[in-house]
Amino acid sequence: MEDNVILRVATKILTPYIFLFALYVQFHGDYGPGGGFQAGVIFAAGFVLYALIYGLETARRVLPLKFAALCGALGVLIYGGVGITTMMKGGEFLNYNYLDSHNAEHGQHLGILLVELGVLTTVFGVMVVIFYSFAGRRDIQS
Amino acid sequence: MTYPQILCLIVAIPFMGAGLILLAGKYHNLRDTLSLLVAMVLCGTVYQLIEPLRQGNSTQVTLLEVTPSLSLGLSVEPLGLLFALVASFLWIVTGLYAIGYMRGHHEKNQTRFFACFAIAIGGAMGVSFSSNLFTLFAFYELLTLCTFPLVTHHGTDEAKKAGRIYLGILLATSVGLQLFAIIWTWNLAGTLDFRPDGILAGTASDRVLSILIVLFVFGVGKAAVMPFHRWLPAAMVAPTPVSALLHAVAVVKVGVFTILKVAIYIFGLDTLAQLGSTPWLRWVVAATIILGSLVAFTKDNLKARLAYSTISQLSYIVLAALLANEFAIIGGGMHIAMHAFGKITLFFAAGSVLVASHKTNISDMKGLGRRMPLTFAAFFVGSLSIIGVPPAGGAWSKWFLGLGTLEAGEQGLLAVLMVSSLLSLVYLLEVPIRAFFSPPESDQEGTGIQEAPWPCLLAMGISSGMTVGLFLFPDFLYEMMTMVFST
Amino acid sequence: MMNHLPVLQVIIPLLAAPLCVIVRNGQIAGVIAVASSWVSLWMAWKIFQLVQVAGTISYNLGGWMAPIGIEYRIDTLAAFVLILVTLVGAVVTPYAITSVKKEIDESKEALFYAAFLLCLSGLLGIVVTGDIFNVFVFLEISSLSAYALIALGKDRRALIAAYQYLIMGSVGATFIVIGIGMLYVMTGSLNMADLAILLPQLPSNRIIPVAFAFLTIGVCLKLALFPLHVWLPNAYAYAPSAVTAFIASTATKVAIYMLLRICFTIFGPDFSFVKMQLGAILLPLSVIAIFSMSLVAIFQTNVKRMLAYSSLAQIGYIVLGISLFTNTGLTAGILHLFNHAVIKGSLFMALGCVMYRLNSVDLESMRGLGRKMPLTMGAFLVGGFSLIGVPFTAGFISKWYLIQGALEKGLWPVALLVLMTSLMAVVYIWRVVESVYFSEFNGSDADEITEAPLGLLLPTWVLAILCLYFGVNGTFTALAASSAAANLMGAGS
Amino acid sequence: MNAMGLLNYWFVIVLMMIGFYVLIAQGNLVKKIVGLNIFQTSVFVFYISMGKITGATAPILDSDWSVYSNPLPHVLILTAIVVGVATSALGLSLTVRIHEAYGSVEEDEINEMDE
Amino acid sequence: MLVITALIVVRLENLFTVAMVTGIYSLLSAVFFTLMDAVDVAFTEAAVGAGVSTVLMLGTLSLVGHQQKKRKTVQWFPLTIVTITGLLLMYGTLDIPPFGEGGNPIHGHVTTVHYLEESSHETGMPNVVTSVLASYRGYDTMGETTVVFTAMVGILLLMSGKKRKPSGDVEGGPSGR
Repeated sequence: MEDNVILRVATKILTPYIFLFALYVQFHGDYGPGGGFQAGVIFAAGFVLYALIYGLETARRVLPLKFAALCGALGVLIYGGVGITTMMKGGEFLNYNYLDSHNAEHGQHLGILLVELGVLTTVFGVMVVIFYSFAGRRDIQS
Repeated sequence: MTYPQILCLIVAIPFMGAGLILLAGKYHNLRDTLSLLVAMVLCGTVYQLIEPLRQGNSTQVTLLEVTPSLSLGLSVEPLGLLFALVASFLWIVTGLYAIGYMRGHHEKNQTRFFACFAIAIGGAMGVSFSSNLFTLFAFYELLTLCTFPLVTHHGTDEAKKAGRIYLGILLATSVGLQLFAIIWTWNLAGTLDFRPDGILAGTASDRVLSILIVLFVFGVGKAAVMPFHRWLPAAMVAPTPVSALLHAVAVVKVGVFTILKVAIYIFGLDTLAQLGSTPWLRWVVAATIILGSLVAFTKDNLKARLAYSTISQLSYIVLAALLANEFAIIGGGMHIAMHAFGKITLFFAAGSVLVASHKTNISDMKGLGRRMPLTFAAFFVGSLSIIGVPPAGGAWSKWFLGLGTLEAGEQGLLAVLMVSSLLSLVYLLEVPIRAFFSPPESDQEGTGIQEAPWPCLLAMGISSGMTVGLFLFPDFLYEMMTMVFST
Repeated sequence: MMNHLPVLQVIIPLLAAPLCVIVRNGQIAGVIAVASSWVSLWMAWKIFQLVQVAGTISYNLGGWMAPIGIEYRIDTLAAFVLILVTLVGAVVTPYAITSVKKEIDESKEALFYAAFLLCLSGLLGIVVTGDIFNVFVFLEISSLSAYALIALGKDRRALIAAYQYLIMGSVGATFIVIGIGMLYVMTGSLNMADLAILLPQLPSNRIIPVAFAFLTIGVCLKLALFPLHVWLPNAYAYAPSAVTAFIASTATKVAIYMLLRICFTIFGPDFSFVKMQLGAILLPLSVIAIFSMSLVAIFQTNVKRMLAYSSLAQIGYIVLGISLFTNTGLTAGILHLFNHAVIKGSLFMALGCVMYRLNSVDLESMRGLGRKMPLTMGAFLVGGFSLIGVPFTAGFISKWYLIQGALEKGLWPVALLVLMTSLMAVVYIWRVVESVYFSEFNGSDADEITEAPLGLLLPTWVLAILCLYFGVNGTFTALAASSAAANLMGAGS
Repeated sequence: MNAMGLLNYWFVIVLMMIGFYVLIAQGNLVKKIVGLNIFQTSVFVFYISMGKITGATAPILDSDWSVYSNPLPHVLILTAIVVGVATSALGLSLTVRIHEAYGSVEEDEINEMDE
Repeated sequence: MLVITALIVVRLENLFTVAMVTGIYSLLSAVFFTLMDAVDVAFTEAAVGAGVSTVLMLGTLSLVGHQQKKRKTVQWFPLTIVTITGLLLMYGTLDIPPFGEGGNPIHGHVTTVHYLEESSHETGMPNVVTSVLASYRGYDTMGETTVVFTAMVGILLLMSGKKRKPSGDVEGGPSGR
């Protein structure tokens, strides 16, 4: 379906909004439902849509498998990194209060934000990787 | 050199010897001389222990604490020392013999052979000086494992089959029954040390202890009490020096020695004598004595016949343990030595015949006596000792055993001893008689069979000499055995 | 930094994993893996010493007091198991560097190490945590990585094995989740210590026993207690050597640790053994396991499978010790948990060396190998004797305690059975020994087969020597085990 | 009310068991994974229903609400869902590999091939 | 409703439809979650259960073929196991705290109270779920992230690289059974 103009155009228009929505979910997580995980999934979904329409190759060019895998690893590192930082600052592992030396609440905010970011990165990366490896399998098989 | 150091050294020497032998593997002469030297050094060191013991000095060495409850310890007591002396001395002789035999017979992987041999002796030393049941058991198993390569030495399927029987029976009995008995003992007495008057006295009901002694008697498979005797004939596929030292002296004697130790130092003679199961257990053993002799009759293969004779002789000593009185124990202890010298002589002779004439069956030995007189003379002397008639040492041990049976009020058993002596008289003396007095078969007229290699002859000379010597001067043995009770 | 040890213990390998993925280079990843595993061994040792002096350590993650936050809680038992897991990890990772080159195509090496480290950290996480839901999370980390690792075996059957393991494992995990849910709904708490306080206060009801049942069944699936063992033999037989060595000696052990935690720490011995009569259920099961599995092992021709079945039997021994529900029995169980891990580790690693040269661990193809690979086979021999329980090997000591425990309870038939089955062990080990030492090499490429490379031999021998060491000087392990046992028994009363 | 609630729980249990059955009884490897999904999802339902308080609202603090349902089960389930999907993803990829190696995803056929 | 869909799944032979129905199943449960005030969960379930899983299923099916082999309808042994488990659960739930009551232990327990009352000023998060998820039980979430990562590593290990030929046992020899 890679030569279907309507779809291509539609995707072009849609994809940014999907990403936008994902970001909304990510940051609105503190107030309403949502958070890193859902956001990551949506992000991935958007990208997958793109890949479906423009073909795996194009998608691979935009975002190589290596990079996706890198995201997957990076997210965990971010998460752990926050923990290590709090430790360095003298708190327990993942004790966000220590992130902001003056105001514990800000620390919490910051911590949660970063952590959610980590989750987002990982989930996004992983989802894409999974998609690639399943979709990629087909061309190997045939 | 302090006393404990000597003790550790004794156990260490054979293992070091094994190492040296492996290193010297390539150079045969060096290797063989080494094994002889090690044997002499060992015997010498063991001899060092006699004096201190006479002064009643018997310290105990704890090598290491395995767990809070188990420890590896050594100590000297007369019985063990006696056994150690015999074994280490005969190692020299056998070493001498083995050199002649293995070369005359062109055996393969001799290095492995001599190394395992040394380790086996180490195991025997460990057993004889062990200060608690755990140590004894450990060395006992070591002995089992390191003799396996010796039994399967030829690597033929027959040898392997024999090896399986050997290992199977010995491990099955030791792990299945003996270890169980040991752990049970620990559970009852809270210790495994050998104490002069036993550790089990009054710890449990007569029934439990009765079961326990049964477990021990059958669990010590090396004592070859029927029905766990099959491994011994099986082991005869090994080269003759192995059969001679290990399966007439070291291994089997370790078995009976263990039983003696258990009887004296674990149960304590008084307790043992009172047990409900002892009387009928004596008869089980007596049955082995008779059956062993009877089976020996039926065997035409010389080594097999000797094997069964060994089985029956071993049960003499087990019986001694079970009679559980002073005379019997003295007899049993002496018999360890006497039978050792006698039987080893017989095996040497059998081996020499094999080397010189490649004959294994008695029926083929007609007239060989003329060609190899010394060999068969030695065989004759050995036989006398086994039968127990002067001027051979066996007479003394059997005498004390007899006294022991009467002391225990078991006239029936005395009869058993007599009968089996008669039987052995017949099945042993048949051999030299055939050899000397029956006409040689025609086919061997041409073939130039003559005496075995000189090391073999020398070895035979020494051992048969000793058998006679022990008849004339038994007082050392006697002294040792009486010490068992004085300490 | 010292007071952060509990969490670092888990975090360091856990964060090393993504690093491995990022560097994407086999060698570097290998180095990272080795380094982190050694560090965690060191930390485990430190923690052990700490626990010896300071008693149980607790660590509040995120600075939230338990039960509000998640708590790490390390007592003697945990510290002991930590040492075991990290020890095996620290030995196997260097081993993997060489063996992986042979068995896994190069592009995947880095990923392999990542998965390996994840598995390690997952197991560690299970051991240290004091929060029951956290157990589930880390259980999944270790399991998922284990599935993947097993599926890497060359033989295509490895895939099936991994799949089976995945299904069984997930069922187990889900059962555990259900159990946790029931505990939670009754108490509203997820913290083990808190649960231990709350549960006895509850009026007697029907839901807690059910929860107990689900938790135990779930765990028993993981530890492959007969009859829930079907996934194990194939998994061990077809996984890559290093993986088998690691998983065989740690995964099931940690599962057993979980069992202990559930029975003793959470529900308390009184509930589990007096009210639920767990002992009465486990005892026959373990006895059957010991006997039948040893029997099956005798008839295996693939040595790896043989050892897999023997593992099942050995697990039986451990559970047997636990089910005796006496100090001695428990000590025996924990002791054997440790010793058996070391033993099986050395055995499987030795087989790995054989695999490396022969591409097969079949009884036939190993004939006469004793001359070709003396050192490898020497290690195997040591491990084998230890498995049998020859004096002065680790196996002897744990069996000694086990039989003591059985006799204390007056269960002398059980004691006899243990001895009899160790004779069966003699049989199957001896089949290997005979074909290796007492029969001629019959392979075509007789001269190409040589001793395994040093990279494999050294780690193998480290464990082999430990087998002997803990057999000759069992005081350390024995004391640790007995104090841990005393802890557990004391937990309830 | 209680009967009603009990009924609710029992429905959940029925669901679980359906999933469980599919998981262990089906010979098709994909179907097994489906079963696993259903099994786990129903466990989630079980958790969530225990957190519900009638007349309460979602645990998002708000001035004009006082009663909130219990947030903790939600958190646990969030985690569990993720774990679940991770597992099934791995399971499915295994299935694909098995299909490549054996050309089938039916358990019995595969076992025959290895006999 | 859920039950029906679930049953459909069991009966169906065509795996594509199975996948679809499973998706529907997840959606339904998502709806259920919303009814139960678990909006986050509902959201996630919708995204993951209905979205990701279904896509995965379809992806797999397109690789392994979608017609399930016919076999005898009911296996008794699994059925018994399942029934026993189910009955066990039902037996247990007889004593479960009444559904939807505020007084149940889980609502009374210190943790819940703490979350609902302290969260706002301890973390400044109105959405308690998020605060618990990311802060109070942040470590669990880290574990969760790791699980996802693990899955990725596993899938890469399995799926990346060339397709290996269906190989018999490389080990050689009769290693079967």
